[in-house]
Amino acid sequence: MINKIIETFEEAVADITDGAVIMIGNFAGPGGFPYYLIQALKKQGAGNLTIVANTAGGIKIPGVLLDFDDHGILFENKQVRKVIANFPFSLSPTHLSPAEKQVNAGEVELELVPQGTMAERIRCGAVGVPAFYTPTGFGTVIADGKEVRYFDGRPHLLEHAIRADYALIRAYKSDRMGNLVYRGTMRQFNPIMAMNARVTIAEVDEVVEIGEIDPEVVVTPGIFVNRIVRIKDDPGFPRHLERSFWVRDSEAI
Amino acid sequence: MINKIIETFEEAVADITDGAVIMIGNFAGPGGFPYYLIQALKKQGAGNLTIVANTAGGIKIPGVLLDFDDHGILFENKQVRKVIANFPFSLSPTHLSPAEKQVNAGEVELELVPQGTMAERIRCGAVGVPAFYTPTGFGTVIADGKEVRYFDGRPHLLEHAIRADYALIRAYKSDRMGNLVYRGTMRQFNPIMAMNARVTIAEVDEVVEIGEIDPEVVVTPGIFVNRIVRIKDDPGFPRHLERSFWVRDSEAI
Amino acid sequence: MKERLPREVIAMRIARELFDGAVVNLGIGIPTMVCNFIPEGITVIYHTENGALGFGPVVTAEEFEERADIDLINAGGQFVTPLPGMCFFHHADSFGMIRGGHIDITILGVIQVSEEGDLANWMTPGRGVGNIGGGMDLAFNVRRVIAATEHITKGGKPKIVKQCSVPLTAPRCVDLIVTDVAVIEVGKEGLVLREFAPGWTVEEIQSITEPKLIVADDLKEIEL
Amino acid sequence: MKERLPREVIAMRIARELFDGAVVNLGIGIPTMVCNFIPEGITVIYHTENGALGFGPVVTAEEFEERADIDLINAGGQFVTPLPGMCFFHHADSFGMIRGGHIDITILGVIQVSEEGDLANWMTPGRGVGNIGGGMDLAFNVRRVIAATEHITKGGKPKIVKQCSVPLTAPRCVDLIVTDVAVIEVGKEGLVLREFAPGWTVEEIQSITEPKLIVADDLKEIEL
Repeated sequence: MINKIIETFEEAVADITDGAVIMIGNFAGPGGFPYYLIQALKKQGAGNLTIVANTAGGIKIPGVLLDFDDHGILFENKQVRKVIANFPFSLSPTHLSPAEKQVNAGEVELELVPQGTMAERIRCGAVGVPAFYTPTGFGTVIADGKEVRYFDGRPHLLEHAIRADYALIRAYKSDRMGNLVYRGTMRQFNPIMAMNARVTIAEVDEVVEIGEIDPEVVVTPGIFVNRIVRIKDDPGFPRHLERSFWVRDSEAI
Repeated sequence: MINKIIETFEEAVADITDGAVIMIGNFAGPGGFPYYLIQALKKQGAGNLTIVANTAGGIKIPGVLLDFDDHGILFENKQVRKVIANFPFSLSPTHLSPAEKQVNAGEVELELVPQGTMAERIRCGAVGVPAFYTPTGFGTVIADGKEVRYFDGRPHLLEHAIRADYALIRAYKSDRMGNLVYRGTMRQFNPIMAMNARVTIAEVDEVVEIGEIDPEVVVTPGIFVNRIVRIKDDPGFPRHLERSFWVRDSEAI
Repeated sequence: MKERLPREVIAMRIARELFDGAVVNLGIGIPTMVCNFIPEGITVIYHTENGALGFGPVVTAEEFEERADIDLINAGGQFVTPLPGMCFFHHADSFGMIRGGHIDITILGVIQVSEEGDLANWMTPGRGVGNIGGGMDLAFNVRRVIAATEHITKGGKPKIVKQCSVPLTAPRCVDLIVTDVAVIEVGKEGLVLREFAPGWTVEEIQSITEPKLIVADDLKEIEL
Repeated sequence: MKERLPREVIAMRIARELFDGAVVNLGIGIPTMVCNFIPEGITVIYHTENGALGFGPVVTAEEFEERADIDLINAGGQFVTPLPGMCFFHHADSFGMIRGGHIDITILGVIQVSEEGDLANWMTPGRGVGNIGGGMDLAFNVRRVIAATEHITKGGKPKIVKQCSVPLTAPRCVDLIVTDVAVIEVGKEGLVLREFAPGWTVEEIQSITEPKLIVADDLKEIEL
């Protein structure tokens, strides 16, 4: 019987070794972010990590973004060697993130990537395409050192797939086979990271029986997911799980 | 108000011109195939077409595949100049399709493509990636004339995006904005063709009110769809629309 | 110097560029305000990088307790509201829409914009670092790029320049520049001054604009 | 010559290669039969190119009227049945699974298979045309490729050859060959004869196999 449910977050991340490449579902706040898995990874202590995520974590902008412990804690804890991100810096020059300080000090290597190129590099890594051409970045700093090729008279850059050892992702519901559904904008990078990594570990709100998820609605097929941990304690972010985003009547707004 | 519903199939295909590149949702039978749009395109008569589809149509294997009028009728009607397909020939050497006869006679050009490469070329055309590398085909006839490049010591071929003027697709339900859901294996090439074409025309079983489709369930966002026509007459293929494929209880099988 | 238009009025003017059924991606800052000024009877479909189309207005401070949900946010991290007809998708599909040319209009903020439509809006001058985010993909690939900006910097320097002195977001991408004193089209021959803020003369606008402006035959006061 | 195993027994032997949780894609012909012989207690997840995972058995002739539905078919166009835990996706995602190495095992039919594991199974000899379909993607990209075939052609010629004389599906892709007289592993040094059908000697098998077979130290009779 296929059963990918793991009891504890600690167990789920126990085998992550020093030097691993880790993708983290992350976008502008705690939505779709694997909060408890990151806490567990900090506690577990693996070092010399390469992190692939939208931000480099720890971006605190009082009054704009919710202040919570994201993957910035891995930088604080000196577990990171390199970060591949598109939005690595705080918007405020007076609230530098741990990552920014470490990048400035030369302690952490930063690979800065346009967001869409990052998404496609992750997808390509997932689907066996080692490299592709994209128009984005020609004539900017992003083009430095990259092969340029013209298609239909337009310049394009050659971009390479990224592959991860682990993806730490966040979803809404799972069954024991690992079929995942998300909720609203929780998806962001999570489904493509799940497809990419050698080992995908998902943190979910609910574990349901096989067959409880409509097959038309599955976003991440279970074959991409290796371990599932259910969240036991609500970390207290603004959410209304009792309410779906499905608005049937336009007058209801 | 956005309203993409068109009353008749004739109207929906009226502006297709000679020489157009047309993608058609198609896979091993009538499931997910835009039956009425193809009938309308035959009647409309545009010629010199390039067809992009899984098969070249008209593959009749008595007792194995359902015998029905697919896009083979466009070949019969001499409307096709070129076909890009991965499964263009009948399995039976005694039941040649119209396309096979025309390819053999040099009347129609055939571009034979591995199925996965075809799917990715269609997706790339949809998402602004002009070309990508794939391992599939190196050391076979598919590699003839193609650029070879090694990534991680493994040879890959450069493959180019395909772009279409029109996609004739099949879906299950639509709202007037063109948000589409499918049913079972009806999806096949339909969602990626919908994303690709300059003009996407969908043939659907049901048109529902805005808001009747759960936002988590939409497979093809409405922005990819230009015209929707509802099927009025059931063409009589085996289907059980009253029954979903959602099996909740494993004992029910 | 004459009075300059408030940021809301820049947004109001840009809203007039939208059309029924337009698929629009709004950058952070002035662009976000545009959605408050959509003309009656027009349906605009908003796209956000993090994977939603067709969502509704930002949750207001009063609604926060009741409606804010971390699982429904826009690219700026703001809580937004659901609408009938919306849908969700992942990041590769989201940027597939952008790169594939399926977004009609994007409205982006500006650090500098050049005579040829080069846009620089990501590298914070002085700090030496910056976030590229999704702006580069938008600037390169969206059919129509509208730059929303104050005409000059807080220090009084032109933001519309002959050549950008800070790292580019994308070369030759901007189609229209809407500022607090003018509406300028990026044409093949150069920048065309199309509209001016009430009370401003061509000479006054030219004096705070580095490249030479071409004056449109039908130059007029900004209409809202 | 001795009796050769029926096609069902080839399928039965291949079924033993599957493991709990294996993600498997079955080609048309003998491969399709494999699903009828999965050992008790093992869950195999079937993948079909046209966008489904985890579906159930083919609809039988008796069930046709009641269950056949054109919206639930496998890659061979056969009507299949739903199972709890299955899911659907589009063709690019489907072949993303294949190309990305997410399918554990594929079982493919054979026209010829070479000493080095080259597979030819698409171009019909004599007819000069053929359907590539999804077979090339499977042969190139699936982790473990099992070739299911009669040992010789109807005309009595070896199908296991030194070099394929018909166009390849993929070079050096086959890991295991299961025929009606033998189980042969494609090893680094060449083809290793691991198992033989009841009554067959090594010499007899070699006599209908073009390349020289290496005999495994633990050579044994096929177990089912």
